[in-house]
Amino acid sequence: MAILTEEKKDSVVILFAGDSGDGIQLTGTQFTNTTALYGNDVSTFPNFPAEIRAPQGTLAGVSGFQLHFGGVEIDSPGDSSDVLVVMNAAALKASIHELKNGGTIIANSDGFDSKNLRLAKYPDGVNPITDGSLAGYHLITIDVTKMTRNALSGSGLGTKETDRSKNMFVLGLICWMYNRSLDPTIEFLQEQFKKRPELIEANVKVLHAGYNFGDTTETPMARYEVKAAQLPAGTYRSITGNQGTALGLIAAARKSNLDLFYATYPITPASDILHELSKHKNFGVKTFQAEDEIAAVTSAIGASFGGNIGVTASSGPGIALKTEAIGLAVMLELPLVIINVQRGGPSTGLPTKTEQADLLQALYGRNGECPVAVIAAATAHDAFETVYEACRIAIEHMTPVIFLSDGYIANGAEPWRFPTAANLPSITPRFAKNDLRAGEKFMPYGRDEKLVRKWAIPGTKGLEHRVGGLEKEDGTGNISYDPDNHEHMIKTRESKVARIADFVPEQKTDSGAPQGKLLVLGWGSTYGAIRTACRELRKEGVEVSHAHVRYLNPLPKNLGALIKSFDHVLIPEMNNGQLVKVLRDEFMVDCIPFNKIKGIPFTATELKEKIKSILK
Amino acid sequence: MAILTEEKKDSVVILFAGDSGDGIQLTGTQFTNTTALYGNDVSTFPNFPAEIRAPQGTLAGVSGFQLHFGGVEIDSPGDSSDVLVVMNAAALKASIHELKNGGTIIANSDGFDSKNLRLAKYPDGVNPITDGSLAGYHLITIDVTKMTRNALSGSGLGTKETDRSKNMFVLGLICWMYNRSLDPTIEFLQEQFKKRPELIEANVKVLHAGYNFGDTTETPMARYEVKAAQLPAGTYRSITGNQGTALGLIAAARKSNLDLFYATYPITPASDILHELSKHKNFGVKTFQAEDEIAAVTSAIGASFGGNIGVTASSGPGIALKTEAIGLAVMLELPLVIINVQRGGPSTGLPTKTEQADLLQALYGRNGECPVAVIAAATAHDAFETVYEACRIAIEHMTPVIFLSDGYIANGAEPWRFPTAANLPSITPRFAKNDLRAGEKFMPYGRDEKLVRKWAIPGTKGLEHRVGGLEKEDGTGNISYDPDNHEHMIKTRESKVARIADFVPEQKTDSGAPQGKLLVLGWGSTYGAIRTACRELRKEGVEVSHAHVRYLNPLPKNLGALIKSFDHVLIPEMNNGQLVKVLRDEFMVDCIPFNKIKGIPFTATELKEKIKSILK
Amino acid sequence: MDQTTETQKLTAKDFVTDQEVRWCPGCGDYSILKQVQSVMPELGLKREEIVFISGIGCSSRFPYYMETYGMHSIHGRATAVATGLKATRPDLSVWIITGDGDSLSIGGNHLIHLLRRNLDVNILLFNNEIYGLTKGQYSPTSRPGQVSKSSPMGVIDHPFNPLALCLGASGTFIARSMDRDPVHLRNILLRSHKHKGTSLVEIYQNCNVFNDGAFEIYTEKATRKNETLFLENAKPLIFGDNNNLGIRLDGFTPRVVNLSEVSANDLWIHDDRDLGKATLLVRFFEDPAKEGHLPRPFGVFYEEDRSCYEDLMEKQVRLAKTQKGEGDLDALIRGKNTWEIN
Amino acid sequence: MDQTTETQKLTAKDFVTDQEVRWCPGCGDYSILKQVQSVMPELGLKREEIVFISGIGCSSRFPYYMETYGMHSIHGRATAVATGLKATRPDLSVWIITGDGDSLSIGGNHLIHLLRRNLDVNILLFNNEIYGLTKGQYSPTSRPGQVSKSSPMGVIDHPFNPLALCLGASGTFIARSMDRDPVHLRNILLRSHKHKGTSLVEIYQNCNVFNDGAFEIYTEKATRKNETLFLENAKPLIFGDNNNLGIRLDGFTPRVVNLSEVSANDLWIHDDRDLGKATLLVRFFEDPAKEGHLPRPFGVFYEEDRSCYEDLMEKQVRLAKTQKGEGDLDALIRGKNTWEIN
Ligand SMILES: Cc1ncc(C[n+]2csc(CCOP(=O)(O)OP(=O)(O)O)c2C)c(N)n1
Ligand SMILES: Cc1ncc(C[n+]2csc(CCOP(=O)(O)OP(=O)(O)O)c2C)c(N)n1
Ligand code: SF4
Ligand code: SF4
Ligand SMILES: [Mg+2]
Ligand SMILES: [Mg+2]
Repeated sequence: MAILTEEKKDSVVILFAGDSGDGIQLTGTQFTNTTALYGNDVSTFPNFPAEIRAPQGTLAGVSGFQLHFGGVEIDSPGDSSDVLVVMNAAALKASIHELKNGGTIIANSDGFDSKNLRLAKYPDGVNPITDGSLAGYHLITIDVTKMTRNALSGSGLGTKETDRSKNMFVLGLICWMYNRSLDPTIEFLQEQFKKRPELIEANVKVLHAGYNFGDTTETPMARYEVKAAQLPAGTYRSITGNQGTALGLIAAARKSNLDLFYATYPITPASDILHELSKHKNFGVKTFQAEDEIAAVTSAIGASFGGNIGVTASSGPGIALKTEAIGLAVMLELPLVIINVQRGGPSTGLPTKTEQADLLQALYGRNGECPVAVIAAATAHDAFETVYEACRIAIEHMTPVIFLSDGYIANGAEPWRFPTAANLPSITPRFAKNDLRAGEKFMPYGRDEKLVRKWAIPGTKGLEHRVGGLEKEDGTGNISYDPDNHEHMIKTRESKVARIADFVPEQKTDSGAPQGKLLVLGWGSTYGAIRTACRELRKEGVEVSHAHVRYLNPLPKNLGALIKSFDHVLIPEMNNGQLVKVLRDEFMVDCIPFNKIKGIPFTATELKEKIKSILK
Repeated sequence: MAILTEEKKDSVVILFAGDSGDGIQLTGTQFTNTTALYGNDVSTFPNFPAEIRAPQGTLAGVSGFQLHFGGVEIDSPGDSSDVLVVMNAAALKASIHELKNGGTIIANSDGFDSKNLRLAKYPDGVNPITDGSLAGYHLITIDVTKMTRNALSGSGLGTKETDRSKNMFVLGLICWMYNRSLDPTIEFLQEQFKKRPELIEANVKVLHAGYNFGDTTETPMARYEVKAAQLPAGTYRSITGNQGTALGLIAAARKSNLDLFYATYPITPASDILHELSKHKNFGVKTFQAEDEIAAVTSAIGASFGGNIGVTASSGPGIALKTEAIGLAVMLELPLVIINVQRGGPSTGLPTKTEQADLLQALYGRNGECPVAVIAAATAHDAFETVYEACRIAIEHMTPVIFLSDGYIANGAEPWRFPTAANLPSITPRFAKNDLRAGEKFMPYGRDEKLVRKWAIPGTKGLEHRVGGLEKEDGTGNISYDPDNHEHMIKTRESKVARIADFVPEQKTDSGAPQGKLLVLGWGSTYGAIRTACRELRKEGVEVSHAHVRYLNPLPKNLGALIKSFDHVLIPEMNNGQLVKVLRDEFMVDCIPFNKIKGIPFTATELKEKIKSILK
Repeated sequence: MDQTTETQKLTAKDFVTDQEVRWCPGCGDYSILKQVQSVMPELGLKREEIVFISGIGCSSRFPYYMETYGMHSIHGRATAVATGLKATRPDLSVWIITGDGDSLSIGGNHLIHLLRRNLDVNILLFNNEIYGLTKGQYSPTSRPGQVSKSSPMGVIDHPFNPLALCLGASGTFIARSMDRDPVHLRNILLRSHKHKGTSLVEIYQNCNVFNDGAFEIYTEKATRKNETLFLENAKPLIFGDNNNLGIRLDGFTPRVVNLSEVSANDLWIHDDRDLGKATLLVRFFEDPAKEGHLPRPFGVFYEEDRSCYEDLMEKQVRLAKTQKGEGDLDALIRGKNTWEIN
Repeated sequence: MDQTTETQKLTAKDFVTDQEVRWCPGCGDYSILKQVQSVMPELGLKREEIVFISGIGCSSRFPYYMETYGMHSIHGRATAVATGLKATRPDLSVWIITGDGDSLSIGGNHLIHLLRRNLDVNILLFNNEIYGLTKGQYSPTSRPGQVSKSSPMGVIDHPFNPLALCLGASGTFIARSMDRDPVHLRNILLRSHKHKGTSLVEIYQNCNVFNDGAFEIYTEKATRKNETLFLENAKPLIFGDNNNLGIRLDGFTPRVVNLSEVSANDLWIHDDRDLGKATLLVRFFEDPAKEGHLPRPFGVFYEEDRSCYEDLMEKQVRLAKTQKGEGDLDALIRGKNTWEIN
């Protein structure tokens, strides 16, 4: 073998790029699991094309999977990559700017034939992997297709199926580079192709071929050592945001002894929650694919009226359609969880890209004075906890709750030191019982000290009552046009939601001192990048703190105080400045907006520069 | 005759109240026109029950019409009334608190029989018009029913039809009280019953009977002299907000040489705009009653794409359903006017009551960064000018514009010194022509200095192009997933709307000095009450100014400066504090909210007290 | 709410609420309310097992007047709300109250999807061919040329044939009745309750304020016998002043024949289980002004047994539990691949 | 965009845009696009007179590939957008491109209302019985039991019969074709263009990624002859390997008969103007697995002449102008009652 070096590294960023057909997402996911199982901390960023299968070989068809793994804490998929694996010319062209100078390129030479070069729009006669234009990098070209076919010659598989396992060759090679076991992948393949043993055999063969290529090739190649991370002790699994959301919902239903009714209409990037939930009917989960978003939210309201936890999910355009019905739920004072997995907007916008631009819609996007609780997940595994919390608030405070996630959280994977069911906080619905004295009337809108009404569900004898969207008299719930009652009810619904703040934790700083020169205040999926930026800056001796807001309405009671204990507050958002509006209005503090509206996450580098520019 | 006095009065407030079946609205409207024709300034506030026809005689069925008229400037329907006309017991019970101490009550004794008293929920045996409980007022009881029947005995009409003209008796009597001619009403009746001369005769008879009753009765009655007002010279008509809106749309279409396509789905209180417009097809107006609000807004978008001015209207719940499609219009950069005649919310709320609680929905209620222009009418006749302006902005800036009105503006009437068509500002659509040089490609998203693209409508040879809701490359309009282009387009759409501020007037004060202790800053239908309150306070020597914002997005360029030139800024809103949020965020000025959320307008008295409390 | 103990049989009175009924005097809704209240006790259900769900409209005020559970939801969505309720609470008897605007205009989509999914609920469609609550605009069932607040020059929309639409949407129970025929209405209500699946009952309802007399010819002595056709299973289609007229199929076209010329045996025999017959029968929808037009049928046009969505849903849940066992939350959370760090 | 002068006749090429087509290799949408582009020149229209409007979905990408005016609107609303465009621009030839989810799920309401209003537009409904763009959830036309991303245990929704629904919604032109039969598709497209009114063409389209082979039995040599029935006016309903089978109506029920036993004269003769026949014909929708099932018809099921919404709208405008004269803005603004103040 010809090992160039045997470098040690704290962390490595690998970007796999190829045609949607090349199985890039699977390769990335498998290596993620493998290296996570090995004990690395990881963070991933899958980045698909908008088309189902854009024409093969075109730039539009490039599918990417970025993986950041290491022996240190990893909070983001990394700003730029150390290793770039490209299956064809388009992939190289689309991704080369993501590669560090001097980084390694592993290129499938077969993907650089004239056809592919043309499709990638390289000028005639130009071939980047032969014309030396990549001199600045460590270029390794391998004819993966040929290797794969050789490995499977005589396997009796057709070329179509043979070529499908190209990605296993790459995976095998990468496993060699980082000294990772092939077993997790082999197990996966055995599970995946249960019914087709010949495919198990073939893929495993190619996997080994890739690994052995590393051992045997003459091409000089670096081999790296990336130690296991010092993560808190415990049992871990890898999880994406949409998985976390699905599991969080099932867990909340279990712990509250309610049945989960999940009504939705498919939309990117929320659909995978439906796909996941529909696999778990043995938990009593009922998933309902409605005819549209309006039917989704209103059927969820019907289910909540019946004593279930009604949940509905969509992304921006679909949420817009639900806003009228959310108003009804506010009037009915029933539990309802509305999930918005945000994507690039406005309108259809950039469906497969990520953005945080639906916050104001969540807070204000309804007719009339129509307060709902709003909370946002920060990371993939935080989606589990946060949606669980959304259910708790909805059920215990009898109110709609909007849960905000986004495309980046939804699809990104990270290790999760998962909780046990027993350790999850309790959730206690308060059902109305018929304890009326003779002649006493049931008060559907009678309230407790939290201003919360009881849940009187059909089937309960003697509590028959009617609810609806017209203004109602407090207590009786009868329709009322009384002017004072209307104002009273508006204020009551407002206070009911405001008082949730008494039942949620105060805002803590995620890292850094609780006061000082600069607080970076984030919400949602900017968490990882902000955390990395602040950590690295503090290492450099820069004094900066990070706080991340989960509760967007009501805001944590101490948030104003926290903000005011810093000279400056920087608010990075993947939108045109939304949380900053809310805080300026709420606290009259001139927070500094920092916005990126490109459908892709902040990099730690961008944030560090911005922070420095403020502090110098 | 037995005239008690012959008082002179600057202004008088009359409240007509009765059963929905009693023709109260018509009586009020007729006297409004009569006294307006006489030259009074007037302001009215019709207040209907929510039910179509709530059971006769019940409190829920009471229909009210408040009229404020005078020889001085009248800006609001008045805080409390001088004269209360009640057709039955329920009407008295529902309205007595609106009457000034010592005010006059004209009661139809026939409406106080045991049945009516019971329906009005008076305790058994209690009859307010006989038990002296109204001693504090000047009570005049007349058996209007009997009088009417007498007047029509031998007319050959059945009692049902006879009794229907009761309201004419009251109208006649009121005309006598204020010395107003019966002719306008007689003309109206002739027009109204063209096809049924016997009804004309009958109603006119009863009208005279009422008038003569005033002359001849022994009952002591006050007769008042209310001089014509010193309004600016000119020709006047009376107009309601919904009428003004309808006329403004037709005028804008005419002046821009576009055809008006008005697509809507009926909803209170917006429906009357549809009813009015559908009468004017001879202006080329096309009204489309769609199957729902989504079809209404999207068909309007289709019409705008085709080169018409597409307009859609609804109230809160319906607007919620349109928010997704408004986002499409933002992406398409086509003219579109969205009318929201606000009503009590949230959800179905209080459909027949007024409120201003949809401002934040208008500004922020869409997914993604989705800026639209927002402007609001202040009074009935201002609705004409403002909706005209909405059309101008939509057409000249190629953008959706949300026009806010409310139930109070929609149904209230006031005199209007109407403009001539010739004097209306011009509106100039910029249609794209095919002036492409050979081989040159058409740029559907090419922009001028206002950042506005041209309107290339189907039928124009050589400009064939495709538009849609996905993010598009600036210039070409081709779909683009490029990160930088996305941010560029977000900023471009934002600036395009922001630059509208360069083409609208700066914010002026409506009354009072341009700087000082206190500015009362209003928007929408609070105009009249604020104006009255400030005028009266200045008379009392209190230094206070009033400014009223029409342009809510973008805000007038000088608004911040104006606000900052006052020690205090008071923002009265018929909501829970919405404009105040916007201004606090925008200008970091701690404006003082003053909110009333009762489905009814502010009274000048309420405002004066609040203002004083701030200044003392 | 009085605490009637369910031991003593319920009466119509037990379904009356303390809210005063707020429809215009003379509105057809009153008689429908009365019939529904009088039918309820015959269903052998407890009040708490019954839920009335409506949208928005005059008719949709209905739930406030029924002493059961109820929801006055939002415009057009009662069918969708009911879908979520019934899918999760198959034990409840769910009744949907909706108007021609509520169900056929804004609510059209949810209506047709409910019909195809066939949840076991009852839809009472109050058709008054007008928008009542919003004071008189035309609706999707208004007649061509009809003058209304929003159509001063007459309606130009071609109206829906509601039953043809509902049958086209694969409805499993299609019926028509009217406010003015209490006995018929009660019978149809009972049958719609008996039907396992979505029952669609169109009820002609007079709006005496904005569309008075829309159905006069079907309700007034002078005309009704010649204009209405009451459907009874296994009976020939016979109608007319003294049952002198019948319907016969000539080729694919139904024609009115005179019983003096044609024997009853050659007539169309009604069979509400025959989809072919039903598809033609719902087309008896001609303008009564038209010469030789067919009479308007009342009764049950079609009934089909088809499994209900909520049952299939429950079945999958049960199947999943038998196949995978009752879900184990810890196992779910831990997933397939885990690793230890210590 | 090349400046073809309309003097020289247009060709299919003139309708190709500079945008690269982005459907999966092998997708049925390609062939439909090809047929539409090749039919366009035969319509005798200028490119600028043609507008393609779509919703959202793979199929709805269509307008980007047509060198005409076009709008890729939002999900389910193409029909409503087109309504507003056609109502105000009757001079344009409007084509609606929609998928089974776009038109029958979220867009169901606008579809049925467009059909009843009968604006003169063409609807091409790409039915692949799946949600393609969102990567493989079932749709309202998916088969019972079908396994998809959102139905791992099989679909429990009863599917729509799209043509029965559209006919029930009073559609005036109802037809079916498929991606794999270019000649048939072109003919149907031409007829749908000729029809004055809303033309609904359901096109069976293969989604080879998420629902491959859904319509195989209608397209593959081995089965197609026995499973498909091609409709031709005035011709008897005959099909089968060597045209040996026919359809006869027995009572109200259509049955498959063998021509060796039944003479062609006794067969059902197709007449696309006969509503009775059409109502039964759209019910030829049985599961091909079922014993003795009817074949699936392709062609024009029904055509009816009925006035178009946009024409009636224009008519009222003209009538209003003749009755009241062209509107006078000043007169309108001044209204009936005015008074002077000086
Ligand atoms: C989203 C929304 N759009 C419009 C309305 C206004 N609205 C209330 S009821 C109604 C139609 C009523 O007609 P119908 O459904 O036939 O019931 P009816 O009053 O005739 O019984 C309309 C348009 C509303 N409440 N909500
Ligand atoms: C309001 C809204 N809801 C949901 C979506 C997501 N979505 C886009 S296309 C589609 C369905 C596509 O299926 P179909 O209409 O059959 O078209 P196909 O892709 O199969 O051609 C869905 C659910 C959306 N874009 N907008
Ligand atoms: S408006 Fe018509 S439908 Fe509504 S309550 Fe009155 S009569 Fe009945
Ligand atoms: S997903 Fe299916 S329908 Fe969509 S482009 Fe691919 S093959 Fe065609
Ligand atoms: Mg109705
Ligand atoms: Mg599809």
